[in-house]
Amino acid sequence: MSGPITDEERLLELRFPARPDRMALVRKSIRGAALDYGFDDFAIQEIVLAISEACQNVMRHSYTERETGDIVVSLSRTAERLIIRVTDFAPTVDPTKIRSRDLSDIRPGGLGVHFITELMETVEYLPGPGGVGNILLMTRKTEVSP
Amino acid sequence: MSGPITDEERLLELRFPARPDRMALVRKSIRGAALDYGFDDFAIQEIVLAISEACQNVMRHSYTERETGDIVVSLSRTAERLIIRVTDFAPTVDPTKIRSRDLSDIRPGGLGVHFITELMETVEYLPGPGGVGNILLMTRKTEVSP
Amino acid sequence: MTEQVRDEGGKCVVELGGEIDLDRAPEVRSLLLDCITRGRDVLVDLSRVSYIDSSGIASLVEALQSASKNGITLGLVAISPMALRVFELARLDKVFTIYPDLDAAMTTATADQG
Amino acid sequence: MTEQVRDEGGKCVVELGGEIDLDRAPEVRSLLLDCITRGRDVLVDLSRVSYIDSSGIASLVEALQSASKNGITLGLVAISPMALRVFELARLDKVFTIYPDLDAAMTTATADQG
Ligand SMILES: Nc1ncnc2c1ncn2[C@@H]1O[C@H](COP(=O)(O)OP(=O)(O)O)[C@@H](O)[C@H]1O
Ligand SMILES: Nc1ncnc2c1ncn2[C@@H]1O[C@H](COP(=O)(O)OP(=O)(O)O)[C@@H](O)[C@H]1O
Repeated sequence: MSGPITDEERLLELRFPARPDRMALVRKSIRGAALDYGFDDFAIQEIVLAISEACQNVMRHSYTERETGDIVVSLSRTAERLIIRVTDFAPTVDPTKIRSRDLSDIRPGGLGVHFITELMETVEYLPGPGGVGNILLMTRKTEVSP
Repeated sequence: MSGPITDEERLLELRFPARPDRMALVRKSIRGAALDYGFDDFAIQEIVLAISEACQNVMRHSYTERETGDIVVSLSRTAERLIIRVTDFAPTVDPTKIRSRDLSDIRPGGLGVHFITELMETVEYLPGPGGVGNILLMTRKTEVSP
Repeated sequence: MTEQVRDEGGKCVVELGGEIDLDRAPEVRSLLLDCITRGRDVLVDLSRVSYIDSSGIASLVEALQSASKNGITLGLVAISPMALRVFELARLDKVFTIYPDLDAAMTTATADQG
Repeated sequence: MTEQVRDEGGKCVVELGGEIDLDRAPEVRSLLLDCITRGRDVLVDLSRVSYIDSSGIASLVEALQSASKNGITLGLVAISPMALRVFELARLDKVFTIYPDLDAAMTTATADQG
């Protein structure tokens, strides 16, 4: 992060079971919300992609099939940035383990973290409140004034 | 209600500050979600209207300017119904006070509760979990199979 | 922003747009009441309104009653099927005079006065 | 549901549609691998794909590598700007052969073999 977030204004939180078949619903909902916030189509697609990748990683790596739970996607803003938090309630993950791979090695998988860092301006993995769960905090500059 | 809800499957929850200027965002988000659920345009507009009216009433009657808080709109489904809960965290309201007026008396206001009961198949006002806040539970038959 | 007021055929035409909800109803209300004080008949063009709820309806009812007190008419123009549904739910679809388009509103309203 | 497989010009044309994500990638994967076992060159028509993410890309990479192991080609057809952006992000826009439309894919692919 380039600095602490001040003047943060909460917009909307989405909470849903960490299941792949919920993502289409979540994407449509986020598209709707991002549209209202004034992002253009291409930016909205990119924001939705980053959030989807973050949620997928929670489903595939934070939760297990036996121990699953909810995901919370929260959107807020400052004068200059859209702030996205993807929160899970899984055991705390070691952030140093979350790493992108060498992309010149062509093989299936291993793209999510790379996408997220490319699409967002700041990306930070944090432990959840009270040490429970994980928060992926991402921000992106707003192209337009809200 | 015509009976207890069984086999309820959670879809999505939206949480946001009880502020009028958040409703456009919330409506877009719900439209997106309802679209994914397979309702047609007209039904989506009706569902969105009922939810908006419920949220407005929370803003105008449950919370006060000095004591405001969040609203949670949760969507879930059974095989036959879409289930919507609009939850606030305000002091508990006496459900018998929530009443529609005589519509033949033409005057501004007093339409929200009437709209909600017309647009939904079942409508129930319940105290929130642990006696905190209020839940408006509404259900509507799904026209299409999900 | 999404509202426009203009004089046309001796009437005050108010074009509303977007979503008329609890957030925007107050500004719509004062815009309409302001028009009414000008003393000319008012036509409210709703063709660009994508959403209206009880708050928006309340502003229109208040304007209708104020117009009638001031001896002028207030008509609605080009209501979308969904907006019409909201007026029907409110049992107000017969209370307001509703014109399919601005042309019809101009002709009929003039004929009424002649 | 939103997928179609057909034979055209001696090739296996797979038309995908909708959103290819973690939920749908497994079915896309098996559909493509199934096509490849038929031994004909594969063209994947993405014109009706409105969304693709890393899971969808993974299915396509696996299919590409399986095709190449089986001595056949796999080309992508009619990618939307947004889907292309995802391939670019993945640094795979040069790894896949991408045709603007099915006509171009048929002509070029045949010319390659001639
Ligand atoms: N939410 C998460 N929880 C735990 N580990 C994660 C999470 N996200 C990513 N990782 C780790 O980072 C690695 C890279 O993730 P990614 O780039 O999305 O590729 P892939 O998930 O296909 O391996 C994963 O293999 C995993 O070890
Ligand atoms: N969420 C609520 N909390 C408390 N009272 C409510 C709530 N919703 C409705 N009411 C009561 O029911 C009445 C009718 O509501 P409504 O039909 O929406 O019209 P209006 O809000 O314009 O009065 C309100 O005046 C209020 O007294």
